[in-house]
Amino acid sequence: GPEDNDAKGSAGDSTPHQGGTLTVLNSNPQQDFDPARLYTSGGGNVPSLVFRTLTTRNREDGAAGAEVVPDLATDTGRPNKDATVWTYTLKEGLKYEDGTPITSADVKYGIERSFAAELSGGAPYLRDWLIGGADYEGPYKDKGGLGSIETPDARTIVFRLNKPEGEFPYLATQTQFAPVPEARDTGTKYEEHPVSSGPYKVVKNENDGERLILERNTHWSASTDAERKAYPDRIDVRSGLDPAVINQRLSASQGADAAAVTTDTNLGPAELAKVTGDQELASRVGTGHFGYTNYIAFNPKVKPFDNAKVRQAIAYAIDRSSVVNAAGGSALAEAATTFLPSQKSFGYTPYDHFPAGGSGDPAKAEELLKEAGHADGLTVTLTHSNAKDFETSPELATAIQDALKKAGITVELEGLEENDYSDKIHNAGTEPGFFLAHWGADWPSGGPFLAPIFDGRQIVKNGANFNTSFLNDDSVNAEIDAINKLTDLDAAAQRWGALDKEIGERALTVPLFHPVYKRLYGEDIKNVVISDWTGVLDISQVAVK
Amino acid sequence: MNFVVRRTLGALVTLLAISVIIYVVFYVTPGNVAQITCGPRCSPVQVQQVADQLHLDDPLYARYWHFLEGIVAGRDYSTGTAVQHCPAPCLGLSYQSDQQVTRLILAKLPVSLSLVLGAMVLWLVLGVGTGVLSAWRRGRLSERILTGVTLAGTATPVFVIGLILMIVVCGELRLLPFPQYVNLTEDPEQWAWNLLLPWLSLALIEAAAFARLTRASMLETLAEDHIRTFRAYGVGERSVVGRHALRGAFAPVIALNANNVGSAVGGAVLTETLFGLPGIGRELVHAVQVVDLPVVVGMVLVIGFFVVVSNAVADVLYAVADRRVVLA
Amino acid sequence: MSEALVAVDAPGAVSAAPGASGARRFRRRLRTQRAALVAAGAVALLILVALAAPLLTALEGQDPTTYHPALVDSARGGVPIGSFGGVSGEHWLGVEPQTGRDLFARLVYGARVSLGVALAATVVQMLIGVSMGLGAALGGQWVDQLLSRCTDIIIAMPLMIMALALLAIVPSSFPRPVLVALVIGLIGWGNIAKIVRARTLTLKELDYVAAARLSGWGTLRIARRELLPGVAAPVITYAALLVPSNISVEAALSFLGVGVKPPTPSWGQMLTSADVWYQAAPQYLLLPAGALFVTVLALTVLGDGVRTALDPRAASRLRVGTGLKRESGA
Amino acid sequence: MSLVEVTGLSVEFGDLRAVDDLSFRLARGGSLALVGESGSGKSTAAAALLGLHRGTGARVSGAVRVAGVDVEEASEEEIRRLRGARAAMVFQDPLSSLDPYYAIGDQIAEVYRVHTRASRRAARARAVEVLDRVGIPDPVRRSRARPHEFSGGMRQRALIAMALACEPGLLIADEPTTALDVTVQAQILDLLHALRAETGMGLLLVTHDVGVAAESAEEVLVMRHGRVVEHGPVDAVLGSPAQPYTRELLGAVPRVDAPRASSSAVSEDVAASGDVAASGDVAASEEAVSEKSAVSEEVVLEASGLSRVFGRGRRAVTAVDGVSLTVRRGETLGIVGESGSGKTTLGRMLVGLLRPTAGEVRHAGHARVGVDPAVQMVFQDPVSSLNPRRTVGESVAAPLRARGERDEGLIRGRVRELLERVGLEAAHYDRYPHEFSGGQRQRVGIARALAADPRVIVCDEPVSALDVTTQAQVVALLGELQRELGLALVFVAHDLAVVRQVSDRVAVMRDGRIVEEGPADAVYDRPREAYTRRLLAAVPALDPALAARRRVERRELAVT
Ligand SMILES: Nc1ncnc2c1ncn2[C@@H]1O[C@H](COP(=O)(O)OP(=O)(O)OP(=O)(O)O)[C@@H](O)[C@H]1O
Ligand SMILES: Nc1ncnc2c1ncn2[C@@H]1O[C@H](COP(=O)(O)OP(=O)(O)OP(=O)(O)O)[C@@H](O)[C@H]1O
Ligand SMILES: [Mg+2]
Ligand SMILES: [Mg+2]
Repeated sequence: GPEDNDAKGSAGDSTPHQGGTLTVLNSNPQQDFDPARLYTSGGGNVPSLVFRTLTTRNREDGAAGAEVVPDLATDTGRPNKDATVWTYTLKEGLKYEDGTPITSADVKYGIERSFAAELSGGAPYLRDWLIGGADYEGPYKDKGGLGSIETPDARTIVFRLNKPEGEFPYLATQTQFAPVPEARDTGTKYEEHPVSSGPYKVVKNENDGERLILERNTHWSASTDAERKAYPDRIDVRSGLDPAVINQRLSASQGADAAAVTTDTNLGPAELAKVTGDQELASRVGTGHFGYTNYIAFNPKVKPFDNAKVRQAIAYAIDRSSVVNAAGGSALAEAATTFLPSQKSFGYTPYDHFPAGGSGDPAKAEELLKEAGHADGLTVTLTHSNAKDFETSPELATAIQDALKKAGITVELEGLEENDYSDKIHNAGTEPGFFLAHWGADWPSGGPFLAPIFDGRQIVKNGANFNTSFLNDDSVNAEIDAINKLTDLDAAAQRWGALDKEIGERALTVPLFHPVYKRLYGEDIKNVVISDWTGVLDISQVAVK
Repeated sequence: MNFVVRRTLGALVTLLAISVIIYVVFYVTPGNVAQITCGPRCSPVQVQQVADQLHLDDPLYARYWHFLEGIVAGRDYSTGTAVQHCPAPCLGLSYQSDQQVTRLILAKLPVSLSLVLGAMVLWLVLGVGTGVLSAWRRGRLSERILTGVTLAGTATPVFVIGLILMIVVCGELRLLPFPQYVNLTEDPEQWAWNLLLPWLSLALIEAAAFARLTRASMLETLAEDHIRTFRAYGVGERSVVGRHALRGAFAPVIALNANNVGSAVGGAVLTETLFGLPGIGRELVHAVQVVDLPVVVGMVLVIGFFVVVSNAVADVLYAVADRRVVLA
Repeated sequence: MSEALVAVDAPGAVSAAPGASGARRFRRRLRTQRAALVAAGAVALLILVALAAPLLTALEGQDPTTYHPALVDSARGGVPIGSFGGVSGEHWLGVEPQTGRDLFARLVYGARVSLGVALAATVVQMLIGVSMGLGAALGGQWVDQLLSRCTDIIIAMPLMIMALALLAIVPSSFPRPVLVALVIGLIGWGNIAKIVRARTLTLKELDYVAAARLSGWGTLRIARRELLPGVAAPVITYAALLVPSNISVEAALSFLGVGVKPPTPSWGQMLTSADVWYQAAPQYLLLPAGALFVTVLALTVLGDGVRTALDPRAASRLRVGTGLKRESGA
Repeated sequence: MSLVEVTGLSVEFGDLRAVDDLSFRLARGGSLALVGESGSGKSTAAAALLGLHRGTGARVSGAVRVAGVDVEEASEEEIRRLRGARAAMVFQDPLSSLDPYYAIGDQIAEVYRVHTRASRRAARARAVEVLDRVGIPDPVRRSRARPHEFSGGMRQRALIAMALACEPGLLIADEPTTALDVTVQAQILDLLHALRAETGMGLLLVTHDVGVAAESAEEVLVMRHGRVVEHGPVDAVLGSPAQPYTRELLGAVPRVDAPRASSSAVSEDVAASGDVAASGDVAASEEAVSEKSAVSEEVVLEASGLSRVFGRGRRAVTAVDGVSLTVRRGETLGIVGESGSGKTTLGRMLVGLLRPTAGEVRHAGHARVGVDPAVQMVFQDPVSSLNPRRTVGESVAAPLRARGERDEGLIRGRVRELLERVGLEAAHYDRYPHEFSGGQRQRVGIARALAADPRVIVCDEPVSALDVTTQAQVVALLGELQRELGLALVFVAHDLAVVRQVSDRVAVMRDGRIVEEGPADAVYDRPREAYTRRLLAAVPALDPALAARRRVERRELAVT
């Protein structure tokens, strides 16, 4: 998804034990704690302690963690031949925090809720894929329910899709697939105390998710859940903290902070400079890779970016070492020449169509500009945001500005306030010609990475549009459809990689870097697991004793 | 009495004007509220549903009118499954969290009040103390140093002071815990310990102004005739400075203090953000970022209320404290 | 910042008018204050540095925007390579972390923006504040009510909201430093208006204003010729305190993204991005902080000097009787 | 041993020798008045007695012994014990000399406690006692009031009460009555007299008013430029002054009991003295006075039923209540009355600076609202009536510019002319007010009024802020101008003697009403109203014997 990032690490030492309190220090509050409203990758971190879903991500280190595994369901889903009908069977003995059994109707109801306007916020896939999803207004307005989800019995649930989707098991990891008992649904108030199906239940939710206290859900049974370890007895989530403060606290690791982790705060460049010089601290840094790319986007409808040569010239002129430094240095960013992230699950296929080397090739760029008829140089405007995120922020923009200057391109910067920025770049009518952008994976596959950006049928004229280059190429569209039919995910990954390489030749984007997550954790933290799915330390695996 | 009535009416007008300005300002502020509220990847249809639900397409005056109605009479809102009543001084529901703004404010107010009031005590003590000392020791080295230190406070933005204080005091010296808000009613001792650093960072910024004001008006008072009277009657220097000069310097300090509530709230925004204190200031910043109009209006009104009230109180106190004002 | 001056100046200075001003005497009194002179020198020097920024950087052979990726350690978050943050013959004060831009160049160019914006903003604040204050004090009851309410509103509105709103309304092609100065000026005049109003109300009761009216002068002329000079004293002194506070506000606006456009440096911007570098690259923080401190100190001391020089009573601390019957209060 | 022994006292402020080789003694129970014009060093000398110059940068030499303490040599502690306990000082300005924030009783109690270690309670009781002693009614309640709740006279009494608290042997009173009007002044002087008779304390009185000195002291010491001019028993010095300066000083004192035509004897004395400016003016005024017979019948200013109410509702104060008057061309109308009787309010309505609540003002027969350059005003306070930030030339030029005059040369020429006309120098154009003395500033004010070519000038206490010599000069100037220009004057003052000196007709105001009006001599010599008689009796007399008689009279009048 566009705004999604969570993070990860290496090894934990001695054997983990049950008990203790795990503290989570976060900057963003868990504001929408309603499963219908959450937009998570793989069920999220804190949410996945409370909400179990039909499938979930494999809780293992590295590449293995990018796999999808069963959760509430007995398997990852049984497709029909063309992958348009998916059937799941719930495990036996599943219970909510109050001891009542979890039924397939509850899963259906949970999904239906996510269609209600009151509970907006989730990913668009259900609406796009389920038959009738585009018009369904949710259970509050439409009591009839969504016909494309069937629950023939209390343990079986069947989804009927309007097109083949081999990656449906990935989608079923999202919190919308968590069961919600209709009788306990309180609409917009549900987030204050959602009914737990996971190992922990909410005992306190202060200030709209700013402080969450989770304690063991005694009705959860490890025998039905192979993924979550649930070592700590209690989890104390404190959010709304300044990132610098979080890192200070983790590095000091005093008192309760010794058993603390963060799921959303990276080490900043300045802190990294300090950490790398300190053995003890360095041993408490978890490194992870989330499928994420930061890039320059062009709108070919805007001059002079309609000219591929101009776009290529810019690609050649980019000084990736400056860009990487601006993003926090080589420890926090890996220079990228491919649009797809560099993990196997995405189908990573290396390519560098416009080799710029480490610090750019201004000569080649000038040559191309001359060919494009801009021998006397060129003045362009680069749109960026004023967010303090080292992604689309002024630091990156000025690095690019400086590099292009060497190729005779004068860059004027247009820095916009965050909302304004996201409004502008995602509106087909106002989209600028040349801007900074980023994209993150909803799940570790090429599908949700390439389709929203390059599928011509996903161009949205009157709403949020992510196909910012307005690419609508029949061959690309056809290949996307073909890959979606595959239920063999490895085979699909290979073809996504090939598609990425092919689209790359059009110079519609200039990939800049893939971020690396570096996150501190407290001294008492054990059993550190960081998967390539989330890139962050998995708190369902962590032990504090 | 007449004064009180006039002042109250004036304050009400001021607050109303502020709310209108905020409405208009947010009307022209870019940012598609429905899209932001709905989520980045909502379809146009969903976005429209959200817009309808929040009455975003109603004309501005209609929305403002409903807002006023809510304050006077309360409003009802649908939670989807039921109807929720938001009682009389209803400032609406947050677009983002669906919480009642009134409750949201009530939940966050203690934090901000703890912060600002505590810091106020500190900056008064620091500022007035420094001011008295430097007026007394005028021209000496100790005064120069004191002045330098307090000025360093004004010269440095609060986030810089706060962060460095925290790194040094909590991180390296480990003298204090990293601040996190503890309810006063739960554990007063922890409340104070945890707020000590935020208080200090906020107070350091304001203290300089008070030090300078106190010093100036102390010098002013020390030059006045009645000080001469007490000296000529053999009253000791301590009593002259501590009782008479300080008392005389007090009125402008009160006035400044009230006028500074506004800027202290500004400082509180940054302090709360830095120290992660769940107060009004930080919530307001967030609400502005996500264009959560009801929350913004509510909180700006609450802040405005405190500023207006404290200014009114300052006027009264100033007149009461400096009897000469009334007299002359 | 302080309303110090309302209070400090209001009761005394007016009645103690003997020798209150007179440019000559004022200058003489100012001259007797060594600290104020040093401060005035420092302020002049700062302004000179700001004006001569291109010259100074040319002398060093650097500019404030060029990246030097080779001068920072990419693996360690981009911390400058070398001692004291990369100080060398080429980079006199070292380089900025992450980008490797020259710190000396950024500091002197930053002076331009910070001082320029702060001074311009102060001028705007004074213009609006003085007009509003004079208007309120001299207009009828209704005008006073209206203008005083406006002042209340501007004081009660959180700065940030106004700043974001103004940013949003103005197209981004509008020259940024001007915009920032305007934004600060437009939201920061409340206290000046209050000071001027209070002061004018005091002054207008004085006999010399009555005398001017008897001469047949109109309100505008009286305001300009008789009242403004008297109001100017506290306003000028207050302005000396406003300049540093405006520099901080510019920093806060940079923090909100309303500041000057990158890559143009300002001290405020440097501070906001430098605070986290306090441990890894201290000079990055200390340079702008030090520059700001010197500026604030110089301006405050100068303001203090001006105030003392404007106060005729400063000359004798303990007066023993005076032949004049003093009109009580004011 | 004397109570006070001053030998060769000099006090220097930088280059200025404010007190120069001053010597005198004061016996226990004795009383001495230091007299002299403003700036002659009286207060400086008095302050030296309590060592108040310590630590202020003033250089003090010579020997001062007070109640056995060598003020120069004593330690801080000894000085502290002297101050207030054995020698107490009453300061000039009663409003600013008390701390506005504390109850008066507490302030007195504080001083008492400093010297006696009495309990808080006892000190409060003592405060009430002394307040009662100085004649504050209902002292228990009043002791809880703060200074602003007291009238000027009460505040002066409170200061005296503070001085009495520790029963000092010496009371130093620095201009104790300058800020007060005649009736209150008389009360204070009577009080000092009574206290001295009762407690036997010594009194050192500092004043520029010879009359006050004559009323209250046995000995007089005349000072000028910091030096002693003449020193001796009061009747000797005042009765037959040996020095010309003393004579000049006495001559400048306006006499309430002498009609204005007969002031020539005084003028001659002054003329004999060395002060050219003063003598010239006074002589001129005499001429003016004697030649003045040409009061025409042309009415230039007329008021009918003028009233002015300040405030609203219960707080309303009627400052002026149905006043009617007429002023003819070339005549001077004097208005007298106690402080707060509405004189200033009336004057401001006459010139149009204040809008009357009722009634109307007619200028030369036409009803007029608002200001009119033809009716000008000279203000009481020469300090606040000139803008300290503008040159006096500019201030004087204001009416010319207002009239639309653009030609700088013409303006400058006319202003120089005016400055010279009022006895200043043309070169003073570019000076600032603070570079002038009080008298000179008042002349600037007059020049400014003249610049508008007025028919009438309302003078609101134009001389009450000035010392006697300067006062005489200004009064003379006004008379001369009136004669030359045919001006009508309205002369407002609380000093009955001055008013008598200048006025053709006199109106007596009380509580906003005119209680008596008539030709000056008639009103002064045959007052019809008891109120007028009381005012007249309060005027200090130059003759100590007469003063004693007046004191008795006053007591009788007060009873009626
Ligand atoms: N603290 C001081 N510093 C400098 N000069 C002073 C100071 N106090 C008084 N003087 C000067 O010393 C001279 C004598 O002043 P002083 O106050 O004793 O006069 P005075 O006779 O009491 O006059 P007045 O009647 O106006 O009170 C004056 O010229 C005055 O300006
Ligand atoms: N602006 C005002 N507001 C309210 N009351 C006022 C105002 N001006 C004067 N007064 C009151 O009106 C009365 C008359 O005042 P006014 O100044 O005319 O007296 P005055 O005779 O000139 O006294 P003084 O001799 O003290 O100058 C007083 O009681 C005074 O307190
Ligand atoms: Mg004196
Ligand atoms: Mg008067």
